[in-house]
Amino acid sequence: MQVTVHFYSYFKELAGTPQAALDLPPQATLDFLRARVLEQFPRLAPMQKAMLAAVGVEYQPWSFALSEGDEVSFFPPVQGG
Amino acid sequence: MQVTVHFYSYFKELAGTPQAALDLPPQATLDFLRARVLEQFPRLAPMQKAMLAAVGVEYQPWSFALSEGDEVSFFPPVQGG
Amino acid sequence: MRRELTLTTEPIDEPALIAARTLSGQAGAVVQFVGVVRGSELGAPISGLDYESFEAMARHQFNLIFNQLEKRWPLESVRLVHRLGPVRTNEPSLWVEVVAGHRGEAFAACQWLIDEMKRIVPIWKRPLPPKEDGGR
Amino acid sequence: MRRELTLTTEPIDEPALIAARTLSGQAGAVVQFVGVVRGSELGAPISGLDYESFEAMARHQFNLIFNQLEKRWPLESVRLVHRLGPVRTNEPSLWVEVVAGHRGEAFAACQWLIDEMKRIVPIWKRPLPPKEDGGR
Repeated sequence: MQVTVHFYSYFKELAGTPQAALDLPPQATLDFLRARVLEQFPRLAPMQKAMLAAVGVEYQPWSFALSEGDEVSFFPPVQGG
Repeated sequence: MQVTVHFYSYFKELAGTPQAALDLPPQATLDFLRARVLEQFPRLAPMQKAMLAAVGVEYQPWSFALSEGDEVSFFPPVQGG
Repeated sequence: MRRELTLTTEPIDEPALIAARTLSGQAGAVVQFVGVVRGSELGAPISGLDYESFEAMARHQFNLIFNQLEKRWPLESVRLVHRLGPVRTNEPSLWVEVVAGHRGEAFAACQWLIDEMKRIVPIWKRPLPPKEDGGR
Repeated sequence: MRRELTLTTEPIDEPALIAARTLSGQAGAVVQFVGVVRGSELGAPISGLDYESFEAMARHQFNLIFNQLEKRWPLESVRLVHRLGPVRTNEPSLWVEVVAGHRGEAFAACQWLIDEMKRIVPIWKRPLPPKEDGGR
């Protein structure tokens, strides 16, 4: 299945792109996707501990099972205000 | 010695006057003055428990020793805001 | 800490107060509190409140509070306006602004200031009866 | 609870926001917070901050926060404006207003709202370098 990954804030520069499409096995988890993303965009690897993930507009735990067409966002800690 | 007493808020109506001059023995305390005031303005008596007192612009304890010419204010609990 | 105290029978002009605000480069947090006269007091409808103060003492007590604020928190400025005389329902009777580097101290100082004011500043209020005729 | 959320690249117009305020007869407390861009970030001088958001998610997360506010405190209204894009030092980046019957709940709700925003709303900022030429 295919999912779209979006990067925000300095994750965008580290990844070198605001978004990417990735092919995953069916039922892959967010955790699995993150491993793939860190492989494909190794400059993000040092940020792994401070990485937040959302599917659509909701935060999801790393165990979350993805579906075909999901829009996944990865970003650093938020800093509004 | 003589002191001037001022009343604020509904103490003014209960006393029937915004101020009064009282003759006191030298060194009389605020406590002594309060007793005199309650005698002279008996409608204030029920308010005794909720009575605040200031000499000039400072709160003072009931044990405070008054001086000739002091301006003393009696008033109910404050309610700014 | 800059301080500004106004006791006035004029309506509180919030936009003018905001326009007069000055901030240093270290200012990061502005907390404002506006106390508004409610339409009822102890369950009974009212048309407003009539504020009375022992003004010289009120100014002195506010200054004692400001001195404490300055000692307790690193604040850039405090401005306070309290209205006196009749204030109608829905109009502000109190306007307070605290400016600080960070929000924690600005919120704490603003709340403490109002609590202290209600404890020691000689201002009193009386309910104004509801307008029977519906007139303005 | 009335709610109003604005994410905008335009300057925050405080007087206009205040002019648009509506209060019921039960409203007694208005707490406003203005977050202002400081002149330095981590000790280094800056000329401002550039705010970026994942806007659809930011709106959704703000609404989740507003839902919580409504459950936790009896509030009359919440209005929030967050600026996006470049914001210069001394300009407001955040404006929040909470209206309630009494000040305790208005202060508590306003502080909780800001803490939650900083925890879950996807907005980020980057320092803008100081102007070398002293130009405006």
